[in-house]
Amino acid sequence: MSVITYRDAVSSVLREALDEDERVFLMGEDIGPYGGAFAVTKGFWEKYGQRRIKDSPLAESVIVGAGVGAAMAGLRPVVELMTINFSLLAMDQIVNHAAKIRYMSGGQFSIPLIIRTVTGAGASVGATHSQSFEGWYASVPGLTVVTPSTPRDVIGLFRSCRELNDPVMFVEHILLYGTRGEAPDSGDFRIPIGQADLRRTGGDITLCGYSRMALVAEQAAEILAREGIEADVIDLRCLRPLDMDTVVASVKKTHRALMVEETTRLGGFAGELVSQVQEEAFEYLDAPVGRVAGAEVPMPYSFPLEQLAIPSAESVAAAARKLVNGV
Amino acid sequence: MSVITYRDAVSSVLREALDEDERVFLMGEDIGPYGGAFAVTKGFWEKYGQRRIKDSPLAESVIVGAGVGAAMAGLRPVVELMTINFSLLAMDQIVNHAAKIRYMSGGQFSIPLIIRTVTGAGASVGATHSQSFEGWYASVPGLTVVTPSTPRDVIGLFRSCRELNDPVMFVEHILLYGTRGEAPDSGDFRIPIGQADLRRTGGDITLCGYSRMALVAEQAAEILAREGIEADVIDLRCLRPLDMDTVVASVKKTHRALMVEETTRLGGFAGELVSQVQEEAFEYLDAPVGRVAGAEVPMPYSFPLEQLAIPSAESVAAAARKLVNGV
Amino acid sequence: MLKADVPELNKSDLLGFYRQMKLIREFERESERQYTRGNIKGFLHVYNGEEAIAVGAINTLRPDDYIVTHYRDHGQALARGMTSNEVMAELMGKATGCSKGKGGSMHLFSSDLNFMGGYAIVGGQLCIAAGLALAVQYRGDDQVVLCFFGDGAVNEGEFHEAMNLAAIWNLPVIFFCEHNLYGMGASSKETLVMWDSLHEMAAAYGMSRYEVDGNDVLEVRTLMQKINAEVRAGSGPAFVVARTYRLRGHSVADPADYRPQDEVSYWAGQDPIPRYRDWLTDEGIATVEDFEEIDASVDEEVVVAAEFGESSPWPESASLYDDVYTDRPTEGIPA
Amino acid sequence: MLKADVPELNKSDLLGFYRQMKLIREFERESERQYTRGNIKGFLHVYNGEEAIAVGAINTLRPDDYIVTHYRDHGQALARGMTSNEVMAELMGKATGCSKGKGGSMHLFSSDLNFMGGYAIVGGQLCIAAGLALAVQYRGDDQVVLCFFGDGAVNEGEFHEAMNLAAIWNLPVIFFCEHNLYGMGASSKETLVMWDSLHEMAAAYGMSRYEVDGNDVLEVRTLMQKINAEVRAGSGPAFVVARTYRLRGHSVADPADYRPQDEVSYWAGQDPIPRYRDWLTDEGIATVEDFEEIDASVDEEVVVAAEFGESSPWPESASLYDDVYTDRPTEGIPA
Ligand SMILES: Cc1ncc(C[n+]2csc(CCOP(=O)(O)OP(=O)(O)O)c2C)c(N)n1
Ligand SMILES: Cc1ncc(C[n+]2csc(CCOP(=O)(O)OP(=O)(O)O)c2C)c(N)n1
Ligand SMILES: [Mg+2]
Ligand SMILES: [Mg+2]
Repeated sequence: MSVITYRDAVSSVLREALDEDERVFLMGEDIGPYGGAFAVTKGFWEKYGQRRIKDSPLAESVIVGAGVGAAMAGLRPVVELMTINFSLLAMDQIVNHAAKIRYMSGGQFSIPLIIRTVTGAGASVGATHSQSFEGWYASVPGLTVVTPSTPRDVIGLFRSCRELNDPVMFVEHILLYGTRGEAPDSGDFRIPIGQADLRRTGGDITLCGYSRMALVAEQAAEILAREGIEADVIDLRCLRPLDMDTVVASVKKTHRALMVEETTRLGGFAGELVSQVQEEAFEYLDAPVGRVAGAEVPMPYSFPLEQLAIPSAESVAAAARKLVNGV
Repeated sequence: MSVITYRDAVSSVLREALDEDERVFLMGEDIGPYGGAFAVTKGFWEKYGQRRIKDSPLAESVIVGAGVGAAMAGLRPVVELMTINFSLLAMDQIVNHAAKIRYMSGGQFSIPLIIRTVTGAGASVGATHSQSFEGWYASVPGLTVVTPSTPRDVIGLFRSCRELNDPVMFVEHILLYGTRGEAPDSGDFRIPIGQADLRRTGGDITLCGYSRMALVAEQAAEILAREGIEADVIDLRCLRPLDMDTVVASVKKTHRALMVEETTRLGGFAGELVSQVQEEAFEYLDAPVGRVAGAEVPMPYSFPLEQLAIPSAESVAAAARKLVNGV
Repeated sequence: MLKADVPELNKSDLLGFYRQMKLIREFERESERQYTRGNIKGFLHVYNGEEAIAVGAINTLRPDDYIVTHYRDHGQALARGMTSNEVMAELMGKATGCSKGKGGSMHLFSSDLNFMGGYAIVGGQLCIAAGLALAVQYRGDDQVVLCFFGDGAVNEGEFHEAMNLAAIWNLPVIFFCEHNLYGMGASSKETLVMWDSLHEMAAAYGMSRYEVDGNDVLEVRTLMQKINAEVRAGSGPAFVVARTYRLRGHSVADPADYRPQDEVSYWAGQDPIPRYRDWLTDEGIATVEDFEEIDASVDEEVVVAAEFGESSPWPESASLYDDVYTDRPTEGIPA
Repeated sequence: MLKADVPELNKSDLLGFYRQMKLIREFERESERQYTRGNIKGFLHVYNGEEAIAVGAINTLRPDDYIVTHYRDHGQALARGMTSNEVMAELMGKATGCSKGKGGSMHLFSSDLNFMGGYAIVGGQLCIAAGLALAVQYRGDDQVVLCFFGDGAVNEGEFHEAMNLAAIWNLPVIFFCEHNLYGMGASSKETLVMWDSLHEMAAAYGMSRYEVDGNDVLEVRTLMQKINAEVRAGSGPAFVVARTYRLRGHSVADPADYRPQDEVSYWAGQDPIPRYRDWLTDEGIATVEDFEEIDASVDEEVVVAAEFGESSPWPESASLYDDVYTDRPTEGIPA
């Protein structure tokens, strides 16, 4: 096992895909000579050339739409939407085209397209650049939505995504690129799509999140442990398909659950998690399933306000404490 | 009280707005000589002329974006997106512009813009034309989302929306235009934004929905009543702001709740409703809060398949029965 | 045009075009009848008046070329060789339809024919067409992609994005605009400054551009042969605007009373089917008997298709959940 | 251009332009310093090299005209008359910022100045500009709307939709493209076929179109005076392309090493500030002492602004929830 950054993990699986499969090409804004907005494809253009590293115009709809078309014709494009905020401009191609063509054609055409994009807040880039729309995509039948939180998960999940024949939203987190973690040595290493990760065990409460919030939940669990509260921490890793079995099993043990989500609360994806937990583990619950989510506002630019608007290890720990102690 | 159609109700409040307020103009695709895709603006163009009835090009982003700009300059545009499906092409203008400009400008600019659009399935128009995205919009701070189910509600809610100074998604339902109901006589009649409607009372279970599903829930309540099960039926009427007080009060009485939603289940808006009910009425619940939602597929065109994919009075009644009887 | 201008075409070819156009027209008449009877639901957008485009253009393609189009897609599907049966069954939502009843009128697909779909979001298919062309170029193949859309679609942002991408990357795609003067109820005169020289909009992308009489099947065909050859040889994309007219409303629910009567009459006189029939007669290529024979066989085919559709089974209930994903069953619970 | 070509401008006007350009330059230098010190966060897109555009164009407007622009907006804000203090404080996220610290560098707003905002979604503001112009037209007023954007934005679908709407409805809006040859790391030569005659893309909308040397403040000014007058008089929209160059990277985090050295050197020689200073000197309008005096006052203003920003308070925590809605408090619970 070697220790690498999340950024390196993404780069490495992209290189692997390019090396292993001639049908794979990359397409997106500034992925060429610029090396990608988050430096993920640094050096790719020089190594693989224009044919395989397609530096596209600033035009999100056709980036995704052309990916859909190329996939229908048998290629396996990996397209990049610079951030998930800009995916709104490609939403029609994602939701009305990529996700539905297989069904509408009665199964005649598959769309083996991976859309990589970057979610998340906390980078002080203001309201239009700090959103987390992956929950919306997770509600679209036909899509697969993957949200890795560690270099290891990036590698294991991306490899599994490449084996799918349907459109995937592969959602990286803006604040995770610089984080480090162990990388699997084996080229065979895979993480099955739709399998949550129990990252820590404890009997008092289940903390559940995904992407960066899984790490925040872990940090919260450390705080709580110092106070004698032991938490199960679950990283969902995929939002669609969604592995609630792992979550429900945990809650049946802990009798309490807290869902942690970065986006705003009302209508967020955490509602789904709460619903399923209380549907499947109703009799086991000693307290209502809790939610910690972003403040109900557009993201402010100002640093101290932004910090207030994003769940932190402290705010998660506080909510968990309340659920466990009932105060 | 006179009995009018839902379509007439929409037409009448639009006419009222045009007559009462010179700052109001309408803009949208085919709202002019064609009279609107759902005949809501029939005769408007002839009566009010091109200046106030702006038949726009087929270009959703600029329809909304121009509405935002005109609103910033002090007008009160009412724009139409022919259906909510096409709103995906205007999503950036709705979510990143209309909803955020007030906040990002530190409160300097308000956007008094009403976006009328049409949601819903059941018209046999296939996967790309049968969606219900209002739950997504309801998760965006800065927006107000209103979903009337009767002519009376159309009138009372639209008038209230006109008194707001912020962007509103006014979401009509494709299958409701031909339905009839009583219209209030008074021009002063208003329904406050963010007030749910308890449409029927009964002590055994709370059925909660919005738009057409509120009517389906009512029909289900009639079926259940014949079997001796009495239901509270609540029409949310607005998704943001969301009146959960009415729902929670009902559940504290009935001890059981079923949320009915037309869109697909995973990640739908019903999860929010379930979450809040169990947060606020945990001790009162005799059973997990249930959900009935659309089948987890793109909408099929074929009529019998489509019928299977949409909640019906029967499927709602069946789910309610199960919650009440425990089988 | 004279027969001598198309020396490569023999009588059977020429009558073949007539038959296809006539088939499309009668198929649409039948589909309107079936709609009225409630056997076809939802939206139905018929192709009456525009047949010369599909027939003229599509017959110039190779089987391995790609086609994408919009929701007004019956004509293109039939011209490409889908059977009346499978198209009619799809319109009726039957299991025997070309998309198993899942797509409906607006979403006809055939992987066998590289008919990559009818699309109901105006403008969306232009992006997909660019992607198909990208795949051809990526592989070093020489197919062309033929992408149909309406004058209304030219208003959409995706038109611009797709045209621009195809232009800068020199993709082998032909953007074919069926310029029937209306997008639903909106006259293009009100929505596009360049409505009367629409092909010139492609100058903004430095793209080859052409205008053609869309009601003349041989004109369309001749132009498309030239363009196909160029695009196949690597000339990059082309933009073609065919002037035509919808003889019916936007959908069968639309009485189309927003159109001036003189315009409607003018175009009725331009109906591509009588025009071509007259030409075939004037050039001495076909006789009344030829037409009678073809018309009878078309009528029969359409009747058979309607019967096939009506007698075909509905998709099985369980099929609701099929084909959401290739690799796994769908999640979730029935409604 | 000679002094005689701008007879209406006196020395104080001409030196005013110099001061504004110089202020923008020094303001940006200071903002880079503050970024390095961590006092400014997120993205910072400086305007170095493009000052002649904002100064030349904005000074031709009336106070009641409207301006919208993109995220590279400090120069336009200062040229419009926002104070260095309120802009710097906004960059630092302070309560005294022009958007109360809520917007940040990319989202400067001033309702007093009809500065309708900097927008960070590339292309989005073109649609808003069309709407502002629609309001002007609707009211029968004679303001103009000046909308800035980059060459990168021309790739977006919204460019097309907004241009088309403005053209068919004859809206009083000037679409002003700051053509600095790059959209982030992408050379426009690779993304737009017409990169070298970009203004000609407006022909597709039948729109008036102009190209101008964006590094010559008086050229920009002269052209804009003419265009403003026409647009104000009802000529309909116009498209202006100003050729210019970013002297720094896309944002201050970008070393911009993807640009050829000769290109960078060429444009360094075109720096609008020395060019204008030389012109003022050559025409005998200003002396070294004049410049020294102005430069010193600019330096002082920028230092004051930095101090103002640093010493200003953060927004109060409770203000997190302000200004989401006009008419009601926000819903929801803190994170
Ligand atoms: C994005 C989008 N907006 C609106 C519609 C509704 N609509 C369907 S067809 C149509 C008109 C399209 O006109 P055109 O492209 O000229 O094709 P034609 O119908 O004339 O063949 C409209 C507005 C849609 N399907 N998709
Ligand atoms: C819709 C969208 N896509 C991508 C981005 C990321 N991005 C920000 S600025 C930019 C380049 C814009 O270039 P241009 O319009 O030429 O303006 P310039 O920076 O040169 O002034 C990109 C790609 C964005 N902000 N919005
Ligand atoms: Mg048309
Ligand atoms: Mg640029």
